Amino acid sequence: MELSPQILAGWLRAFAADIAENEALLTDLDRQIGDADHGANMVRGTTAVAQLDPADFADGRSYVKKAAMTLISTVGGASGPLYGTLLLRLGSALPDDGPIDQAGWLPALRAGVEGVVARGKAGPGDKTMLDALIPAVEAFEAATDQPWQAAAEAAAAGRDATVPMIAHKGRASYLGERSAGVADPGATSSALLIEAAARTLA
Amino acid sequence: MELSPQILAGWLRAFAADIAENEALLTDLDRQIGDADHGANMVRGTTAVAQLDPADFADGRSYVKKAAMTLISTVGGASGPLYGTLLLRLGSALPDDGPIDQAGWLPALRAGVEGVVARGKAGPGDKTMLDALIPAVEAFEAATDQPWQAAAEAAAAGRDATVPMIAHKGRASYLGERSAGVADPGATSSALLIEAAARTLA
Amino acid sequence: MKKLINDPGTVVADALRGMAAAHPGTLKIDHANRLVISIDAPRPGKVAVISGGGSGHEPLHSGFVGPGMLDVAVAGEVFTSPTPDQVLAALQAADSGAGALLIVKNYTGDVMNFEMAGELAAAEGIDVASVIVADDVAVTDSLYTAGRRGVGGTVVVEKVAGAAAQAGCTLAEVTALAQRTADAARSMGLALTSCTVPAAGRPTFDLADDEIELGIGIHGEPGRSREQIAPVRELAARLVTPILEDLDFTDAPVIVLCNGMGGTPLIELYGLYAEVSDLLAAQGVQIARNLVGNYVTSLEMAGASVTLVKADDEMLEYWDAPVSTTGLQW
Amino acid sequence: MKKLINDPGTVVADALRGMAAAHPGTLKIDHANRLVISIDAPRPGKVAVISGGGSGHEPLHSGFVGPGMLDVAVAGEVFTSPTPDQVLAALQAADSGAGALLIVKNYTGDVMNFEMAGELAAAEGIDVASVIVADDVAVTDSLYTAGRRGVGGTVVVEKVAGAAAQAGCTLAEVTALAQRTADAARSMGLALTSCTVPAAGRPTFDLADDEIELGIGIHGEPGRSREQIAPVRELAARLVTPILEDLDFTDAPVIVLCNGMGGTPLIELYGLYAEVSDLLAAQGVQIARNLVGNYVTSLEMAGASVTLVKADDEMLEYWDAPVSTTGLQW
Ligand SMILES: Nc1ncnc2c1ncn2[C@@H]1O[C@H](COP(=O)(O)OP(=O)(O)O)[C@@H](O)[C@H]1O
Ligand SMILES: Nc1ncnc2c1ncn2[C@@H]1O[C@H](COP(=O)(O)OP(=O)(O)O)[C@@H](O)[C@H]1O
Ligand SMILES: [Mg+2]
Ligand SMILES: [Mg+2]
Ligand SMILES: [Mg+2]
Ligand SMILES: [Mg+2]
Repeated sequence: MELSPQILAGWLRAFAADIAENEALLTDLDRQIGDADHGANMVRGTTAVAQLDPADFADGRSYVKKAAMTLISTVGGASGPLYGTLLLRLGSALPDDGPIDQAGWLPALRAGVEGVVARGKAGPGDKTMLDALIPAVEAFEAATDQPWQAAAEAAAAGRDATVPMIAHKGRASYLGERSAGVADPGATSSALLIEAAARTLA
Repeated sequence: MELSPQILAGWLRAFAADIAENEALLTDLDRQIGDADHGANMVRGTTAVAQLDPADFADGRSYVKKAAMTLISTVGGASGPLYGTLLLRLGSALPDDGPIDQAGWLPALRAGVEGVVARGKAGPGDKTMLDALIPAVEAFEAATDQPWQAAAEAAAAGRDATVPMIAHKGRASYLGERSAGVADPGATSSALLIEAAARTLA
Repeated sequence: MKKLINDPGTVVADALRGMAAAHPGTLKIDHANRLVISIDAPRPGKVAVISGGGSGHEPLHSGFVGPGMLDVAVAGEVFTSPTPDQVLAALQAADSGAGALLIVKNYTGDVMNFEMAGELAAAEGIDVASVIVADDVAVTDSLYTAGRRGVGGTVVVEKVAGAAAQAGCTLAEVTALAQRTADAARSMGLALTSCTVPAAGRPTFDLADDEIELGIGIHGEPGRSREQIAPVRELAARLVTPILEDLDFTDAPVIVLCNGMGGTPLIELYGLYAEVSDLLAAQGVQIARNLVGNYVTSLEMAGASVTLVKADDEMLEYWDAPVSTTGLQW
Repeated sequence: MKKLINDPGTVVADALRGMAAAHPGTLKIDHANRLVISIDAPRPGKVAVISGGGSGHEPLHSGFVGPGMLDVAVAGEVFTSPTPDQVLAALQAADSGAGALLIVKNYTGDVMNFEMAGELAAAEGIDVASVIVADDVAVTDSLYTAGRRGVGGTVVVEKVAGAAAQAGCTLAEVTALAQRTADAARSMGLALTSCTVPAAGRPTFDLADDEIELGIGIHGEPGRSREQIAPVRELAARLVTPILEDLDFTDAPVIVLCNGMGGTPLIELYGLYAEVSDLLAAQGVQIARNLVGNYVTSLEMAGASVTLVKADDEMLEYWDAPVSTTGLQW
């Protein structure tokens, strides 16, 4: 696949559409174990990103970097810096231009997820977006065929695996044991991000 | 009947007991067309009156005057000054002592009710306690037999007649036409006062 | 009913204990008579300014006791006028010989109890005047009714009268100014939810999830009409319009109070004020001063009221004068 | 959901319009960046004190902007940390070259967004320090969690730091004092009812008619446990005891904040304070200063929190220093 602002905008606009469709779900998950704003936060940010015109960008990298800055400056909360850092690092690790394959994507995905770890200081099992993102990258790397599809399935499974978890980071951690029983809102939105990639980048 | 502090205390203590029993009703009526405090107000006042020891008083008059002052200094709201004035004027118009009959009671009752009119500037049909008290005095006067019984029946009928009325005085007047459909709380407590008299003074 | 109380019967006494504990340096509390007294009262030569009424409207009146405003606030039971002997005790505590002004909200009970107290005090040789505040345009004014309720305008009357007394005005002067201020005040309120009187244990009225009560009183007395909730832009107009229809506010500087009923957060009150000030500007009303916050409340009721006072130079001067109370300071 | 709003999406912008209309003489509003700026900022030579966070906690932070407290408050969406560029704009608006202190409540989002802004500002040559307030004892503190939330103690940190900056202290001095104050603060809260986030449209949690949530957060995050409602005397003990277990407050003067969550009337807050002050006296805690009212709220939530700050002479001196904001004045 050719790496272009248009292709990448296709991904993030699909993500924005999925977020809009799932706003109520994301808010309701956050209402149960957080502060009921994850839906509104993500809609605000992804709507702004979807309004970026890919034609304004010279290459995929600069488009993704602008998308990241847009998230950082519109989302707020915990998810703004985290999704922003994810895309910022991912964009920086993308090749300049030209065709991209599984081997080309892998370091970019890894850099993005490592950025989330560095920014938020959470790890696997803390009941955060990382519980969708880390398995997604691992599945992407391990896949012999259709790596995006494998990543999307792993992200969804990772999201579901957050249900019984007790949160250690973010607002849900204040609940202690009462945080179990509900999927993490950020893991749920992250699974949407990878699923949108599987539909648009595969 | 002999006019004594004991006899009069019998009346007002019976009234206090009836008020206590009907506190929730009085509050609920006032909740619907006022500010939900008539029950608490009347309980506070009549409880204090019931604690007066009739043995401390030289005559019926001074007992009633003290009961009036007790109501004035414990009830507050509209009902405090009105019930206080009622008893103050009634007490002042009682004969010094000795036996009392229908003819003896009539000017006292009339003075009391006129005191309420003077203090509150309401009249018949304004949906206030006067709609129980005025018919009670008229029936008392007109009765050829058992005047207290006649007064009690008239007070109860007067109370019931307040249901369809539109209030012109007191807090219920703010409701305008929406004040119709509920008995006036003050008329309801006043009917209890006259009914207690019929049981204790007849 | 869920409240932070010990018992419905001790709500007022407990709050006064709290005030005593919180403000020992500035307030004296007479627990027996339920008076909140300024530490410097009585002040020789100064007219005493006294107000009071049922409790449940805090900071009114106890939060307005202090230099530049009230000398004493008299606390009745929740939503119940205090008794004459409480008010008499307040007059005795505050009078320095220069006389006392009673600021009374226009409710049958308050008017009668304060009136009786005034008669008792006069008999003791205290020079007593009183001003009745009746600013609620939700209520039709008529000789044949109890008249309009006293609501938000009371704060402005208390501030202006208190400052005039502080400045050394005579009882006649303070009274005339307070009366002029009361006459120039108009208010209108609405409720989103009912309050619950502790002794009643249940909400005074029920509103559906999409209903508001327009023209609500500060004791949860129902208002003019029950309506559908609407954007605050429209609700602001429902409050402002009847006020402007009642009195011309375009020919003088105006003091505006955007007041919360107790359960509405400040973020919404500022949102309401944004609409109110836009509406007033569009109608040619010049806002000279404003106050946004909870000043005359109705327990935990959600809702708000708007008060306009048509001011003159003297009112503005006394409005601006320093005040040092727990509820208002500048 | 019934609120005095135009639209869930415009709540913060509408409130800022209202603040602009209400306080033109004392506050500047940057609507694009959602900043509430003191009219006198930046002041040459003065350290800038800046705070901010999600909206819905008013008067925190916007109500504490003015001489003697904050130079700028940064308003996020309801319950959502502001973004780094908002905070950067605040730093640019307030820095006079003397540097700026960011006072940040300890929530993952706030910490990250303010941190990013600090990095951006440092790159522009602005001297930035920050202090994290984490005073909520309801949350177990641990290296492996997000740590304690910042709640009521924030008011005291903002007051003390603001006064120190006003007095001419350097950034290092203001920061050290603010950090010491934050370290000395402990809080605990409870809710009787939930708040409703406008964008969510329904209550964050449901409580039965006889239940309270103990250890509630100011965003409606659930607390330690759900319990039966009890007399305020007992509830006061449930708030005070975990605070005293966490830190010894018997060996220094203490600043006490008895704070309403937004929907609880003042009459109840004073009733709570009566019990709190009795309990503290019985435990040998000496209350040097107190504040009773709505300071750090959670929209219309009914409930209250208690904050204790173990003070030293410097903290008390700066606590007592004059302050002139819409939410605190003396
Ligand atoms: N330290 C962290 N590391 C990774 N993800 C985190 C961290 N803290 C929170 N999150 C994610 O952010 C989500 C919440 O985002 P959001 O509700 O938008 O922000 P906030 O918690 O500030 O209200 C959580 O569900 C979680 O997935
Ligand atoms: N002007 C008046 N004249 C006679 N009775 C009145 C008047 N105003 C009010 N009342 C009576 O007082 C009753 C209300 O008493 P209460 O609830 O105790 O006082 P408040 O109205 O001050 O809350 C009314 O039901 C009515 O009967
Ligand atoms: Mg959230
Ligand atoms: Mg009543
Ligand atoms: Mg009453
Ligand atoms: Mg949030």
